[in-house]
Amino acid sequence: MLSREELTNIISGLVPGAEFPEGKQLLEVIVPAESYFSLAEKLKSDPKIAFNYLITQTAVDFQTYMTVVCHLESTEFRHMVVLKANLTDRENPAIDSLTALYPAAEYFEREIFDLFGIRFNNHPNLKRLFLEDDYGYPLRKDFRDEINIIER
Amino acid sequence: MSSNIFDFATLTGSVHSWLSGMMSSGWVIFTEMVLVGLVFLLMYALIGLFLVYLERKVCAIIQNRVGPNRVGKWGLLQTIADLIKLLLKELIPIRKSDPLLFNLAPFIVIIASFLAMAALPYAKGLQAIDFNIGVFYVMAVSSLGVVGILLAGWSSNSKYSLIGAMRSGAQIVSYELSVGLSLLAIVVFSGSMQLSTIVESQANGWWIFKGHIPAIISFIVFLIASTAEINRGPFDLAEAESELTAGFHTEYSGIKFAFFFLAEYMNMFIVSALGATVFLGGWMPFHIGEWEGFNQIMDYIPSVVWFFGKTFFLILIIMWFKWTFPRLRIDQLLTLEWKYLLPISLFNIVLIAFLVLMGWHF
Amino acid sequence: MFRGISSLWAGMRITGKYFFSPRAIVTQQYPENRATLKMEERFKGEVTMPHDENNQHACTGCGICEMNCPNGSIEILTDRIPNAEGKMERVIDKHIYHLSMCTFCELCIKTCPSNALAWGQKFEHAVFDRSKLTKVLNQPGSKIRKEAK
Amino acid sequence: MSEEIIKDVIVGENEDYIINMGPQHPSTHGVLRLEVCLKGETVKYLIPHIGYIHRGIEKMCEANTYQQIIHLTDRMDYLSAHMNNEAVCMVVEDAMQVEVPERVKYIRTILNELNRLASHQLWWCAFGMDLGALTTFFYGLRDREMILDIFEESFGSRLLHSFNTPGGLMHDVHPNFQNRIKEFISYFRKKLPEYDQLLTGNVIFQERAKGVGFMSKETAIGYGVTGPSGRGSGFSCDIRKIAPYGAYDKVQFNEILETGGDVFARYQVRMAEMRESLSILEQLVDNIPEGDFTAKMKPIIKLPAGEYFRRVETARGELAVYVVSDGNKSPYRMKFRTPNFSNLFVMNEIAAGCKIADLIAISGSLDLVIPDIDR
Repeated sequence: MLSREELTNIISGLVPGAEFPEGKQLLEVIVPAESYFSLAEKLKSDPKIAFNYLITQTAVDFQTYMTVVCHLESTEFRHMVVLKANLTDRENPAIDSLTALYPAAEYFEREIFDLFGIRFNNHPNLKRLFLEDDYGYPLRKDFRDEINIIER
Repeated sequence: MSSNIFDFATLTGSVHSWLSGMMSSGWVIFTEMVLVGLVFLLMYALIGLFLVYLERKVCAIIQNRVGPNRVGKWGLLQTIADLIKLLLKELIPIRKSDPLLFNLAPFIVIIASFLAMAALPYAKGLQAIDFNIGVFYVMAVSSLGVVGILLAGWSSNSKYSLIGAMRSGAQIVSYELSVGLSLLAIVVFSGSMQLSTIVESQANGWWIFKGHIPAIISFIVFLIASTAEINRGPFDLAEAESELTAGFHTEYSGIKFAFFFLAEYMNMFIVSALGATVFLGGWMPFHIGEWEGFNQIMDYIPSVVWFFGKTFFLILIIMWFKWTFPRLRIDQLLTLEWKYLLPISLFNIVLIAFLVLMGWHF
Repeated sequence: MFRGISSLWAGMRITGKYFFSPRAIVTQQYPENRATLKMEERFKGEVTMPHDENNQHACTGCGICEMNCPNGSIEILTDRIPNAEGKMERVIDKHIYHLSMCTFCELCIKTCPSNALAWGQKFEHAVFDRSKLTKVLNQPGSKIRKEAK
Repeated sequence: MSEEIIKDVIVGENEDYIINMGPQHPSTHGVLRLEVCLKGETVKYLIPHIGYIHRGIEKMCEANTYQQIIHLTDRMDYLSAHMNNEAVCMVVEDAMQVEVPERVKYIRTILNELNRLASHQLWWCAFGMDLGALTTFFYGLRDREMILDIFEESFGSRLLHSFNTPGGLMHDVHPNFQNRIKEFISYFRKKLPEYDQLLTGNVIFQERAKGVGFMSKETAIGYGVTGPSGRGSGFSCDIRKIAPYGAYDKVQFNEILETGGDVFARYQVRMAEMRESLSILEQLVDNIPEGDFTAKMKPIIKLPAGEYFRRVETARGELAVYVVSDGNKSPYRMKFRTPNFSNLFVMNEIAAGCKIADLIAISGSLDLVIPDIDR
């Protein structure tokens, strides 16, 4: 198990432009959307860190931008990292898919697409998972459903 | 034979002579046929209803439950209530099904089980037709049922039904062989295919005791194969409810479903009765060699009680199987038949032929 | 193969054992045993408002239970009546409880500052009309219990 | 007529025989639809369709306070309701930096293990029933009833007991609690061998389970299959060991690992976990320390702005809760990583090429709870 500083040093050498916000519960890496896939690939393939287990992948809508969040763990060393990428384009957000690296990502990404409307490039089967095709994206903060959601 | 106090031949003979005194011989035959038909119809319904009740009670007790207990004393009228409910239910027509075959299938299944009942010896002198090829006849007509099952599965235009029917076809066709060969073992022993002769040959001891180990082997093979042939657990693949919802009768409702249901239970009765007749001496009482006093007491129990006692003993064993074992997979089912049961029973036949030739059986 | 047969026999012994021991039956014959049926004291049947012998309850109508209920199954209608000194005082008119929406999370009972609510033991709630599941918890004519000062 | 039937049965031109297992099917244990493509009896591929009972719990959380969220988590994986509650409670406690009393930790751990036992018993009986051994269903439920009675006595409800609250428990446990657990342990220790004799040792069952639905360790990690299903493939994923919470660091227990990767290995893991749970219960039940049943919490909980993440081990695998708070009394975004969601989607990978009957065995061995997938 590597300490937080060691991990930070290794990861910062992997891709340019990675930020490491301070004061978080877990080690976080914020990368530009372009280098999101390449960092994930390196995180998985680097034998020193070997983040081979995608715990969960989700997204958060921060009104002005959306963030894709991946929690990665190494089953060998038991350290965790949170991989984040910010998407500023709310109209047509898109990011690379991690399905090629982690098969589990296929359905996590379909769920994110379903609930947030974030498109994943190179996804093998990007269809909505729960909802109908013409439904809105309910986990976005600007989603309004007058019939079913009663505001308190 | 000393046990002629409960001979039904006297009863049937007196009915025959009474009828002959009233009408011409052609009419007598006709009236007797109608009478026998009515008696069988009544018996069929009663045994079927009772078996359904018995099954529910047995499985309930095995599973630490109470079972039916609301309708009538100990729930005895429950199956009758169910029957009324089934009669009143809507017969749902299936879109794009073949209506003729769809409606015909339950009747084929139920007629097949009906026909087999005719040849069974229920008690001393109580047998509708005593064919000289009785074993062969029962085997033949009881395997007609598979035609009905295949038709039901195919014509109901449902994918689950089709898979269930195909499974059932493969299963029954294969297990027919083992049932036949295991019955053949006793035919070789007794030298006759006539059911009454087979029963008579067991007056001094049942074949399962007289026939050494080969008879026991063929009895076990018969028990397994006949359980498979009547589509009961652990061989109930044709209607495996966790896989195919209900298999070939998924799409049936109301009385047509009831026919399948009843036929299944009657088939269970028929194979048990056949097994009891062939292996356990039919209506013959239990005798032990030289114990005259003991044999006398056994003779006082009516032959019809012996027959039904043995049959229900076998039925209970079959039920016990069903409520204990998990279900087999289709390839394992066929492996069991073709790789184990069939070679064993073929070898067993050779062994029995040798035994009989040497005269080593009792 | 022999091991296989003995394993089958082991299973049949278990079921056979239970077949011959009907004492092991565990079924509860529910409608018949209603008289002897004893519910646990903490059983969550429905939310009730206990009233004492003077038809008094402890609810002040503060609305905390309404606020804490996650599904909006509680509605409180308050009234203003003049008290002894002539001032208008807020009292409860109706404490409406929608049993059909309740998820039995216990938050209303837990957060009530005056312990006015409690669990009831009744669990047979089946009715023909959904509107019958909307209950008024305070009994007609009931008053708030005045603490001895 | 007959051509019409055949044309209707055979879908498409490539002669794929597609059957829809579900949404109402006896062996999917809920409203799940599996689109299964068959060749004869062999499964070519299958596509799971979910969302029939999606309730939007994550969206509902955004409008509820943290105390109110607890009762929503009950309804995700209803068979491990207690663990789900605890996950949310622990996230809140972490964020507020509240130290819960030792007594609470012990009781929560005991309840976790009881809940795990109840869940595994239900799995055992449903699994037996999937394979056609109908009697297992009643024996399992009979024994589960004792646990549910313990729950009912202490929490007032049997299945969805929102007994945890941020900072502790709703009430103290019932005075009979310890005695009844001891009674249950001695009873269930006698009944567990019966489970083995009835099903585990049965040659038909072993034939059905061994070598079926093989899942390699890489597949398990790649798809994120956790819990007993993952541990059956040798994927060491027991959060109770990796990051001990509650009183798990005070008890001796083993992480059950099997390397078989087939249905039988997953079965063995769960059976062994039942024994392990019993031994954990035995170690804890007499040592519950005295103390408060809840820590001091403010009536309105406001999490400091930030992100919090916590994992617990439920009966089916790893439940992770990810909370983004903006400092208000309800979360800004709450994400539940539910174990069954990941466990379901490995099915296409491991079920391809097996028979329909094996498909049932596989879905039974993964122990799916559909509301947990749909949330």
